[in-house]
Amino acid sequence: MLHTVNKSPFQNTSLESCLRFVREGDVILLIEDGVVAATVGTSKADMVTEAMKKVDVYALDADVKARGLTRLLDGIKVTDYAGFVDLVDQHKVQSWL
Amino acid sequence: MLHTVNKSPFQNTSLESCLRFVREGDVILLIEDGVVAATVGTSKADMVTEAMKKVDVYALDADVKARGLTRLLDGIKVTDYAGFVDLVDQHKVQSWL
Amino acid sequence: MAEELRKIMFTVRKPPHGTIYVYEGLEVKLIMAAYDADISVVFMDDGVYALQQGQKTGDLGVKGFEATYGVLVDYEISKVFVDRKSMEDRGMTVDDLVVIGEDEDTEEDIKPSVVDAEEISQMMSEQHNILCF
Amino acid sequence: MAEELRKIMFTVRKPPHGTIYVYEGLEVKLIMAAYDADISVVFMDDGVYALQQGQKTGDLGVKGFEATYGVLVDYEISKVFVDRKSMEDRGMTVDDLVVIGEDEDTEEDIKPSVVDAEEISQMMSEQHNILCF
Amino acid sequence: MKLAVLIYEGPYNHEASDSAYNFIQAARKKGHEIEGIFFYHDGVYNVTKLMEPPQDDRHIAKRWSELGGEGIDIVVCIAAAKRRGIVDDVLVPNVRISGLGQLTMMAIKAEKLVVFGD
Amino acid sequence: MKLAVLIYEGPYNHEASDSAYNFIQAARKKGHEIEGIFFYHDGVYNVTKLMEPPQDDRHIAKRWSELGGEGIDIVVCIAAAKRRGIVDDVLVPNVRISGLGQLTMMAIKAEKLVVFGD
Repeated sequence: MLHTVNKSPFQNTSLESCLRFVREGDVILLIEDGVVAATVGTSKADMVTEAMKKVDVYALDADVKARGLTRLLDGIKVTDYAGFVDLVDQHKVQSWL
Repeated sequence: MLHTVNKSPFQNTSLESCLRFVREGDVILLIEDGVVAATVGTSKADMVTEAMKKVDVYALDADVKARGLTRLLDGIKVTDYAGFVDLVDQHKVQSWL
Repeated sequence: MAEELRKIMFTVRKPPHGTIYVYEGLEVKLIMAAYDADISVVFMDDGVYALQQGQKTGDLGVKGFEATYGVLVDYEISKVFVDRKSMEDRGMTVDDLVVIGEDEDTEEDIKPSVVDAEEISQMMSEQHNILCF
Repeated sequence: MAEELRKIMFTVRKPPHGTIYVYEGLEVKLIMAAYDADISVVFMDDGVYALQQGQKTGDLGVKGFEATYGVLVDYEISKVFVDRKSMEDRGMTVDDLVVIGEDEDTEEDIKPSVVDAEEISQMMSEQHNILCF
Repeated sequence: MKLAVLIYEGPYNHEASDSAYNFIQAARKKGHEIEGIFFYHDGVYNVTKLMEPPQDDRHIAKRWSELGGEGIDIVVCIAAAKRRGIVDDVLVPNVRISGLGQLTMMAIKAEKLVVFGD
Repeated sequence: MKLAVLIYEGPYNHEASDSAYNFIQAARKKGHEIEGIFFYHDGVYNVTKLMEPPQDDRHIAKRWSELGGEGIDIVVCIAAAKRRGIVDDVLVPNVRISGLGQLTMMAIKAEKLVVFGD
């Protein structure tokens, strides 16, 4: 499964909810405001680092750049819209709006 | 100050943020999806009960009824739109959208 | 066609009334039920509030839609699930939930089925497509 | 008129780009600055991301607005505050913040002032009205 | 008191519009003066006459138009409206499109300002 | 793969519309087929020809119309559109208003469905 998350984990619990349902081999893609979850030194960094032991976590490059984020957690995979399309091609999709 | 909160605390952190800024004598009014914070037995009940030691917490009746909520925390004051108007009349207002 | 029915899942995660997502989402389910598809609906997170009994929207001046849940089974939408932890976190029990139909044989009320996260994850992985509301 | 200037505060709590709230909120500040009012702006919660340096929105295909923050002081909006805890929770420091103007005398860069919750509460209580974005 | 009300979200989609309407009606019943109602962000969609809700549902644009007809100043932000396709031709009667200066005046002149949005 | 894309939020107000557009363009560049684009909830506002964004900004309705002109089926939900004031008269070319049956067909026929919204 590909899980897309588009909300900030500081404001919204959708990433947390998503994490209750991901399984080994699933992939999470952070888009829109969701990309802030990928940064270092935050109060949510441990949660994301822990999640990366189980699943791949991607962040959409265009959204990361738009927010001026430069310090991403080790293990975060940065991808572009083409990569987003490939992820959709490879997995079933659940959008955690 | 009157603080209006219109989001579910299970989904959104706006009530939590609001609680960092309330002061003795302030009032919180839960409206729209925010009223679910007023119910018993939830994972956020302690937070709301704790807050009520410091400030009055109101819930808007029309929104409580619309959601079929019947078991409210001890201390929650239920009010209608007329009461909402009175609260605005008595306080400065911050809307925690 | 001998082709297998497509499995389509609806996930409902937003609370009702604050936005129209849940209500317009319900309209999609009712329409889709008329097509050949294997539909399931999962209420999780604040979506469980959509299933709370006794919603009275009169004082808001808006139409309610709780009654529509009562005919889901009549519309042949009988695979209706609720995430157990979402209910527990919100202090809700099965008693709070609306009835979604009646068993044809026993005439007993049918309620949504309470399931755990693992079961939902398993179902998700078996879908053709998932729509979220 | 000898009347005292009205104090108007803007609270910015949403993250930029995901929705237009922050951007259209900025438009309000710039207009309001032309009127006789005592304006202050407080960035808190995800609103602090609005002040992050180096936002490049080109790949999204949308206009950015980071540069506009650089002229806030020129528009005589110099009471610009950031909630300390919101920054810390997000791993941000003052170094991350955009410059909002230049000191006329010293020519030094001016940055938003980092303040604690109590100070923000106090300021809130002194306002005539508060607009939130 | 003199009240100003800001509405940030579109009709039907978000409860903000209904909350604001119910709040304003309660305030008027208590004899408070409405300094103005200002539609911003997606709020501008509240006053298009093209909306056609189901017959058994409330007609949100008509409700606002009626308030305007009773003398309440209802203003739609021009910048927000333009990018969203709300133009003079589609407005219900008794509301007007104007600039953010109007919002500023409301914020200054009204004793209390309440914001409804997401 | 055959892709269907659902868009739930209005233009400019929410990033959903931009995310969807960028995603669709990337998919087409890779040679994937777009089974259809469906606008629901406030998404219906994406295709009004009345919008007039600032000249240096993207014109969201025009972008969708161009995709429609290139043969992609772009459908606006009639029920959602009616209550929000999106009618045939204000549509940009190359998009059509239809029922939720169209969404159903997309969900069944497309191999993958992606939802963009709030």
